Amino acid sequence: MKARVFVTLKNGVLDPQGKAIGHALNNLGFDAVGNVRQGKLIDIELTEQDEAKAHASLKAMCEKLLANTVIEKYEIELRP
Amino acid sequence: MKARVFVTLKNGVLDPQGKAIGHALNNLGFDAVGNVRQGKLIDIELTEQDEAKAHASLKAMCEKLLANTVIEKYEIELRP
Amino acid sequence: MTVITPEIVREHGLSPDEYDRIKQLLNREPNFVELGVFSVMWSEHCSYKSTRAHLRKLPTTGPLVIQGPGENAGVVDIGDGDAVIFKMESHNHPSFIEPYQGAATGVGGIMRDVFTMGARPVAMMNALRFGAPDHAKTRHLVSGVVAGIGGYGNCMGVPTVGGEVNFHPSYNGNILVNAMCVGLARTDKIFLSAAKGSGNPVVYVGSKTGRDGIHGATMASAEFNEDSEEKRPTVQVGDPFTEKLLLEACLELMATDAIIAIQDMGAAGLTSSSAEMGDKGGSGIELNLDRVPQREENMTAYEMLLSESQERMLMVLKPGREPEAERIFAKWELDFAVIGVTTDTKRLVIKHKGAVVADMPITALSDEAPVYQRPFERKAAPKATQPAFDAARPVMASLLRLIGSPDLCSRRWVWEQYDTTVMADTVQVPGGDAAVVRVHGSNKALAISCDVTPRYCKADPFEGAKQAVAECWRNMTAVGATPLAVTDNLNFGNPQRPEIMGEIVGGIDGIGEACRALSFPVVSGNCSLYNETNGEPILPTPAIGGVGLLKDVRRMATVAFKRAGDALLLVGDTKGHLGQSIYLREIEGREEGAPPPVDLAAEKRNGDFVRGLIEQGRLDTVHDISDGGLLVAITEMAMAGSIGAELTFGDAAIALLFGEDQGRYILALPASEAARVLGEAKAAGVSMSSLGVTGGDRIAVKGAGDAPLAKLRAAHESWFPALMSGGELPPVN
Amino acid sequence: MKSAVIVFPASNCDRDAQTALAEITGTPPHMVWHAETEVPDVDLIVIPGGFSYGDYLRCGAMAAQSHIMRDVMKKAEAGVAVLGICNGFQILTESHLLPGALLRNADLKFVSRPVELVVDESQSAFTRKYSKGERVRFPVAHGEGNYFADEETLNRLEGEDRVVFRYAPGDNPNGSARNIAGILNEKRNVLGMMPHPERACDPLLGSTTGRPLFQSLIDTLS
Ligand SMILES: Nc1ncnc2c1ncn2[C@@H]1O[C@H](COP(=O)(O)OP(=O)(O)O)[C@@H](O)[C@H]1O
Ligand SMILES: [Mg+2]
Repeated sequence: MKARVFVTLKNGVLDPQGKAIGHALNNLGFDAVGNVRQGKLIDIELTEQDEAKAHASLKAMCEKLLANTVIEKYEIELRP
Repeated sequence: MKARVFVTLKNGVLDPQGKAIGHALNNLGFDAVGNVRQGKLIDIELTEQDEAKAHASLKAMCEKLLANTVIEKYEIELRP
Repeated sequence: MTVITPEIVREHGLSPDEYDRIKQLLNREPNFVELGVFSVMWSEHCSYKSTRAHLRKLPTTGPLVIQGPGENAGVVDIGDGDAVIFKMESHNHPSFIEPYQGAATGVGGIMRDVFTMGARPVAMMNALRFGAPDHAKTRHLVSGVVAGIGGYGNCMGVPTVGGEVNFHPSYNGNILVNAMCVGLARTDKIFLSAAKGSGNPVVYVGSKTGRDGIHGATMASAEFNEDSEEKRPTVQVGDPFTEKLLLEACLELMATDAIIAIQDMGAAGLTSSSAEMGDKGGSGIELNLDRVPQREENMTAYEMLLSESQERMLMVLKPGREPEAERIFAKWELDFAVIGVTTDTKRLVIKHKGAVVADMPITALSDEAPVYQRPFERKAAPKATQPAFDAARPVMASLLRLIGSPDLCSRRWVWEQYDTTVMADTVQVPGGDAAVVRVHGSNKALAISCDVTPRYCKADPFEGAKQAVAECWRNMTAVGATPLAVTDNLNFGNPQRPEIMGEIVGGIDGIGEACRALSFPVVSGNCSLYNETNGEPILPTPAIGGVGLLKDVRRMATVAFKRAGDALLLVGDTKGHLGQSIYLREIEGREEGAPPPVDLAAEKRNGDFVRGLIEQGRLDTVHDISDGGLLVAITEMAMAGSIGAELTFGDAAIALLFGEDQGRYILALPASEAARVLGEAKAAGVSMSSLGVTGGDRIAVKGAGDAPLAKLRAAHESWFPALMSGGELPPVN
Repeated sequence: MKSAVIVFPASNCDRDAQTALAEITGTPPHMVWHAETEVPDVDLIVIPGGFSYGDYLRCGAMAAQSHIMRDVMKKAEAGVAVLGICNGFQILTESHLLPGALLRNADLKFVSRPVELVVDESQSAFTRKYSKGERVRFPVAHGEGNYFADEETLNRLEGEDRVVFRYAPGDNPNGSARNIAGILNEKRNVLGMMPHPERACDPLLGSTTGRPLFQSLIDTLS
């Protein structure tokens, strides 16, 4: 089974990178671009076959390592 | 309109971060974890209303700035 | 089995003649794998086929030289059982294609060259050349290259302590990224690459092999054209984390006596490292590719042999020592695999999936590689007549323009992205004449500098190369160090063009002459040729990286003025040579004339005198005069110390203030001492004169007005940030 | 004073900390490999700077999960002094021994230069040899030193006098909230800071204003 984990900054946490990208896009003439936020995605291959178990295990990975929940939130997407 | 852009390393390009994350997850006891690859996600708010136009514009942003097409590939997801 | 057509041979960068030679050496047609191996081993990058005959003319020995060119890096004795090990290498083409990763892997590669010999890297330098500041790609390349150098070096925990940055349109399509690594080892713990003996295990350590940079070595030897940007997937990604582990693991194993030979896998990876080890050891090597740790599936023998995956090493161990070595690499979580054995056949034999896929005599790959006496034309040296200039231009306005110009402005934007002080031994950070790094736990220190003035080399390759060596020697001297030896990085265009070959030959001869005269032998180096885009070559750029020794780091000089009221003395003759000067280019808008000639005897006499004063503890403030001339040098000293200067010349002529005559230094020292020093100089036959006195908050030249330091500093510091933030740049002529 | 320096894969200021501690305390510190499970019995644990695990994923995230950090947490809880410098500070926030997080520098570039700091709190085991308001000069060298915490946490840190070092006004190299350069935990025995006091202990290297930090610890702990 494959999973994709999205880790993004919580609202209210400033994102200098996102800001810089937004700025650069505007400078390149992309005027329609408003707010930009950057996050991480992590693609994980799992030998686990059971969806529920995989989900629980991914949640534990996020809480323990993949996200810093002081500043980040996460979403898990299973791609069987 | 909102868009999410995924930027990931092309196949075959070494991903030191992904490797280290996979290793760390194994060390934490997540034995089911195999290959791990890390990428970026970029959330963009757009004033553009037309889907086709938004898509074309996002593609241009990726080619010009968001992805380093020497080593990275990208996917675009519109979230109207 | 791929049939080898002339087309395939050409794609491998081999000429029809070279291919015939391969058939002769093998007594048969090579197979595709063997062709790949020959193509990288016989590439310019690995074989030095255009330059080898000329490089032999360089002086490479000296009483302190332990190892000259031929190994991974040069080794020089610095006393007390310590040795300094250093080398410079280019990563030009990869950095143009992908600046961050290209520069990063360049840093990683040169560090491996140094620690593979048993040294702990203690300092990094970088010599960078970019295109015109307003060229569309320049800003992107500068930011990527600098971030890449920092990204790798900072993670390794090795301070990056200096370098050079130039801008010139000739580098628009061919930037230069030359990185130098300096390491320290004990003289009785130096590791070489000769795989001696037969029946010894050949061991692979480090990262897994992927399809990275296949044909990178061949690419580095081919001229750029419009579609080489298509060769993109050959880019390698650096992994400084793994390299740091590899460094620590190698040093840990080196503390034992298990290693017979060790060699990093650089350009052309497994192929060149095994061939070189076998060649130097006079032995054969047999490898079984099935045992190579692999990152990707279904890799062919061709791909594995030519892969340039980074952070890998090849070692030959004493038989039976594998478990001990494996334990160390396991501790550092690195791959470890016995992939072969040394033999007495002098052949490189490669097995894959149960079959022999390549079998070649090692000498055919190395000794028998072609050496060319390429035809060359050395153009006549330009006439040393003074170029025309407007003698009525206001001096201070010109000074302000120069001090804020692309080649003379502060490089702070660059070096603040490098960890300059990690390892807690950096005594002089960037901004001075030479970086100074203490030998840990002692009062000795190394002085390091990288120098070359490409516009001089273009006008006159011989004099320009001499000047590069002299300036490097002078920079070591200016901090009080005794120059020890140099490494070089010879960056030129296409050697198959006689005029470019003439620049190469002239450059090498110039380096040779200066190094001989200054007892400054060349102990390592690197050539990067084919730096051309669509037939436009770069300026000839033979970068010189020098290392010197301060016996007592407490007796050292820096450029900053330290006291108001010090007397300013000028060492060396000032004739006002404006040919090829920055003044001529930036103010008059012309690049013309001959470069300033270097009188090597005067250079040595003046330098030895200045160094003597520093060593005696009588002099702590020195700056050599280089780009921009006398007034620029004084201004740099004033800005560094936040103390101004008042200068009195008999005749404040533009040529005297901005000419770039060689062999000169400015000294600042208390007035009472100055009188004595003037007397001693006279007795020693060293030309010396008084310039004025330090003090105040401006640079004032009698008869030519003054300029406030604050204004000069603003100009000096603002150009680079303005370039990088995309702000308005001051006009360039 | 007995001390220990924790070494992670790709720590790189471990030797700098070792050198400063050996010289100033007169006793070489224990160098403790991350895979070990227990820190020896010491008065001070230093988590040095560097790029543990390559700074991959997030700076300090993987080191925070290591075996040895479990024991460091236990010892910190028991009152042993812990000093995290640079990457060490990141590891301490990632292990929640200190509040907040260190984000990418506001201008997105690695920054390496001397900075001027103001000692904002001298009533601590780490700073008693300084006086409040004193200016010191330490090098910084980091890409992610931009201190972030929510307003409530920041107010609390200030209210409890737990902000020990601040970047002098106008010399904030990374965009840190309220110019914060170093903070204490609630029990005041754990200090995390981005600047490098261990690189400011030798006159040859330009500044000795880091020495009083180690001398404060000697005074308090021996
Ligand atoms: N790429 C770089 N990285 C670090 N330091 C640099 C770099 N380029 C220039 N510098 C530093 O800026 C200062 C001025 O450089 P340069 O004008 O080339 O010196 P010099 O004329 O004495 O050779 C030197 O201290 C040098 O080390
Ligand atoms: Mg100089």
